[in-house]
Amino acid sequence: MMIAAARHLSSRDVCFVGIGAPSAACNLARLTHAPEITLIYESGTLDAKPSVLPLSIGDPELCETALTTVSVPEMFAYWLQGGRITVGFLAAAQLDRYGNINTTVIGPYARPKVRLPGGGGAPEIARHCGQVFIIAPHDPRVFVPRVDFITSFGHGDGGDHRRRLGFATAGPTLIVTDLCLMRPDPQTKELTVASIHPGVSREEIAGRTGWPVRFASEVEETSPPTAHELEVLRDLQARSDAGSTPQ
Amino acid sequence: MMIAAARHLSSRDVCFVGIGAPSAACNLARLTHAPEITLIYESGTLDAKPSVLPLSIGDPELCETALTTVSVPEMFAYWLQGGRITVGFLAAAQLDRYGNINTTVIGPYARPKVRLPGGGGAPEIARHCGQVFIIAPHDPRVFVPRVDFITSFGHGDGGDHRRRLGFATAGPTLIVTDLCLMRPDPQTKELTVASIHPGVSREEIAGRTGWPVRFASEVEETSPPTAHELEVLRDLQARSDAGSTPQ
Amino acid sequence: MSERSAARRARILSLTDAIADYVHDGDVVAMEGFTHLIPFAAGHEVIRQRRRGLTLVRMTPDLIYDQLIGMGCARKLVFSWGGNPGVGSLHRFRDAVEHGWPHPLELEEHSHAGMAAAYTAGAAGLPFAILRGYLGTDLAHANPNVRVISDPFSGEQVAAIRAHQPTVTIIHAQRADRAGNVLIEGIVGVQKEAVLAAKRSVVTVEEVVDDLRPAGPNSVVLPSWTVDAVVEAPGGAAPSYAHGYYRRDNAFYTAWDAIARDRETFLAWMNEHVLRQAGSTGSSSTGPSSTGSPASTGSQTSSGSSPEGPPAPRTTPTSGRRG
Amino acid sequence: MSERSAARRARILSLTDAIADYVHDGDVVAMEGFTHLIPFAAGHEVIRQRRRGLTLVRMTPDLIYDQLIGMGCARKLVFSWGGNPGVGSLHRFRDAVEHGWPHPLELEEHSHAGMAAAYTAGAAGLPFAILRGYLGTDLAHANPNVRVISDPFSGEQVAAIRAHQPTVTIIHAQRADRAGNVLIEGIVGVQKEAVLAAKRSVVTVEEVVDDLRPAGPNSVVLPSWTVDAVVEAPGGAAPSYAHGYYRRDNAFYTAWDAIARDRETFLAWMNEHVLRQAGSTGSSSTGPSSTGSPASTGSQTSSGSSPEGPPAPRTTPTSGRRG
Repeated sequence: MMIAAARHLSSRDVCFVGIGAPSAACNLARLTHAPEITLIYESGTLDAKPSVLPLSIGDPELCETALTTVSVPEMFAYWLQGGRITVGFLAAAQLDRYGNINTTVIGPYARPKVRLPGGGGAPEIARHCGQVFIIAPHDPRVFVPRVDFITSFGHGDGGDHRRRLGFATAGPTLIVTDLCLMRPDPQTKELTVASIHPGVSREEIAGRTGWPVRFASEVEETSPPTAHELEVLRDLQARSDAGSTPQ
Repeated sequence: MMIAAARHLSSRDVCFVGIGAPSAACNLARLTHAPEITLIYESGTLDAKPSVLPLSIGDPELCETALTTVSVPEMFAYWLQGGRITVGFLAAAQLDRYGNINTTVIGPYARPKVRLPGGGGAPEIARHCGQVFIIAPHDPRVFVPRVDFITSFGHGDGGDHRRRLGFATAGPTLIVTDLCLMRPDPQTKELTVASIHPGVSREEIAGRTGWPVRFASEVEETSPPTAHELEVLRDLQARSDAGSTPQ
Repeated sequence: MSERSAARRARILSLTDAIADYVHDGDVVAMEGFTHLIPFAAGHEVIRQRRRGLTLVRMTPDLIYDQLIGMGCARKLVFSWGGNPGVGSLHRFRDAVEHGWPHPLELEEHSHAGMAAAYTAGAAGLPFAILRGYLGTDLAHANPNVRVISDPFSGEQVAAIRAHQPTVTIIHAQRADRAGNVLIEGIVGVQKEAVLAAKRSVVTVEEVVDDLRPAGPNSVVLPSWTVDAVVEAPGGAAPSYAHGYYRRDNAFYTAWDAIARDRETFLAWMNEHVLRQAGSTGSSSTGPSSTGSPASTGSQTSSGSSPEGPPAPRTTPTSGRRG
Repeated sequence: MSERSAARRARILSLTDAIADYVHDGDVVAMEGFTHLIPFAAGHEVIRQRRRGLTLVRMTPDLIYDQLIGMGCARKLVFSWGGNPGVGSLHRFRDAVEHGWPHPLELEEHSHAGMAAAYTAGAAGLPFAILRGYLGTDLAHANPNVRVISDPFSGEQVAAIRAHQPTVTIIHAQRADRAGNVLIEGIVGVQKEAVLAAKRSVVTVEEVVDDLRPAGPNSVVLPSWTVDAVVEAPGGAAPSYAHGYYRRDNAFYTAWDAIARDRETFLAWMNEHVLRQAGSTGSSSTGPSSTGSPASTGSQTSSGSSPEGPPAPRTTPTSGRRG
């Protein structure tokens, strides 16, 4: 998933990076085909160049390798809301067919079955980044027809819903799962399978998606990871595991 | 005027300082009876301790001797509007009987006879500082019945006008002129002579005030400058004149 | 903010005295530090002094609020992301929300941008903040302190958020000087705004020094007259980190998942590692304090009895974290 | 702010090319620097390139806008304090407002707090800013970009100010690195906000270096991808000052009073010290440039003809300065 996401980044991107898969994908891109990519972590570090993958968004590695560090209010006001970020990454506990994300509750808000962590930076990442990449496991509990709570607005009810709310940004443009890549249909904005990973069947994808999933008219096969991509990713993860040992 | 103003400051004050007489008064207080006084210049310097009097509010002397320097938006938002300043100083091109200040225009705004510099920090100093000291030459062109333009709100139409607008601060509490000290009447808020400088007559004050000026029931005589006050002030000004020579 | 209209100077106090003097039952308490400089030592002292009915405010509740909630100090939580960063759930937070243990927990939920804006408004003496956010999300409906207003020039709709004005803000910083001026370096987070928005503030520091300088390029200085109490509490941010002093104890964050998952395990751990520790240092997160002064414990901390609550099933793990 | 949705990198250009490429007739131009780092060299190049119809935005117009106004570049001024700091009036500004010479000058007048808030809103992508201000003053009536709105929670009235969104912001900074990242140290003013609020930006610097670090504790870094052009212009803030490089030329500020008081004296001075100077350096305020490249002058600066205007009486001095 990280490698597939990394391939969609370029040196011209300014990425708002979360911890975990997004951080791995962005740093993989930086260490392979996008050396000039700009990474921003919501803790306030601009142009961070970590050599190990941070466990939290506020790890000292980020601040020490950054061009500069700004306060959290400034990060959200001047940098994110200011419209300076080209790509934001989000995870999802639930994701619906129009790319709306729930990370707040499973069940009703007042009496939740499962209380999830909540929105954090996600609601405004979803609104203000030029486009949003979503990384999620392809599981029917995640890919649901309708989310229990809209934490982060994707394409709403589909179509031109974002435009009608006055949002100038594209919203979710790429969903990376362990089975495939999905993209919103240009008209309806329904998430549609665009590329299938090697060895995965259409039936498997359909079976693990909570709505009758559609496939693009021309579906590609995702190219397998190259030896170089795998090597860089393994190196990065090895350094990170070493670095996160208690000291 | 500077010495009289300095005497009304204490070590517990946090002063928002302008250049000229206010800066001299505050630093005189700091170097005599109020060593712990906190001086803030609107260019962003907190706890500045200049050894020479700056010619402009942004002189490097201020930044170099300050505890820290903040941005101009932060200064006006967190520090002034945040209600952290106990005393602000203002000058006036026109000052009316209720302490309203004009530094914008003489004549009508659209076709001014004299275009003055404008408000700068003054409108919010007048609103947000715990109290305001005004330093002005006692001249009938300055002490006018009604200002041509309210740049900075003093006591408005008098009485409880500030309260009615929701202002929690005291507004102008002391006016220092070359002839006397004035204070607002506790009820009407009309500026009233509270202390007369040595050798000055009531007639002279009345003749140089543009409205029928009132005297407090008990008018004091301002104590003359002490030798120590004069010496400190002369030292400060001598160092400043030397420092402002082109280099 | 008339309480601030005369200059004050920070007092340098013991942790026990600072919490006793400035944190009271029912207060709105903000403890900030965005992954960095989280004021664990002070939070532990609040637990030891058995404060109750607190409204806890914090962008990322993290382990410290998990502990305060689990120990029954909180009535309400104002927050934007309640997970264990990089690990998963905060089980005590979940147990309080899902099962009301040890008390029901009222929630006021924001996004990070909304929390940051609310602190900024509080610091700036404004009654509310505006931001382009919340529109289209269910957060706007779940939080009565979020409204929609119109730009008077264009008519565009923007969100208005009521300002945060905590009764007391508690933060941890690297250093203070003897006059009580405070220095924060590294990732500076929202601490300046949280302190300036509050009526009172307590700052624990790694060390009290003669001279704050030289400060690095990313630094924040809080003048003494914006702070009520400064407490020397070396290690007071552990298991989070203090830039220039010690690193984040990632292993402890991972271990917390198992400790906090079960009520009894949690209570036993808190009893051993927090309640029995002295109040004058902060290095109590992973073992007995080596520098604490046992003598300072007695007056404020009646030892032992754990918060009561109904038995409940173990909560289930969740995939709902975001990076 | 969709123009910023793809990353750009600053280009390192000559002053002549930077102004030619990024400042056009009719633009809304902000030149910031609060008493410190005032971009005189760039302002002089705008004068040499004879831009017309500009809306000039700046908290404290200072001598640089006195010069631009007197040379006929401005249609409108957006400002909060138009004096010569510590000296008195800006005579060219007054002559334009009082007598329409060389052109009538439309005014949009704020307080400092209002200007700072309007830049902040622009930088934050908000359509307007709110502040507790203007209430009770005549400024609120004189400026259509100030409105009163109500706090949706308490009903309290606050001022709303339309955001500043300059077409181009020009600032001077101490250093840039070769990638175009910019460093400002000392009194940092409102430059970060002014750059981030603008569609385009030009930064002149004392020097272009290999490595920006180490920066002092009061520093602002603007990443290369927030800036369009970086220009090496040593001395480019004179006669204001550049912290760490040179001091303020207080004598020149005092001397300007006599130079600017009379139209002919002013025009003669500008002709000698600005129009005839090269565009590639900034050290032209008090005498001929010693480092300029005459070869770079020709294409953009047709020499000589001074702005025309009706004769008018000498303006009178005023006591209306505030400290």
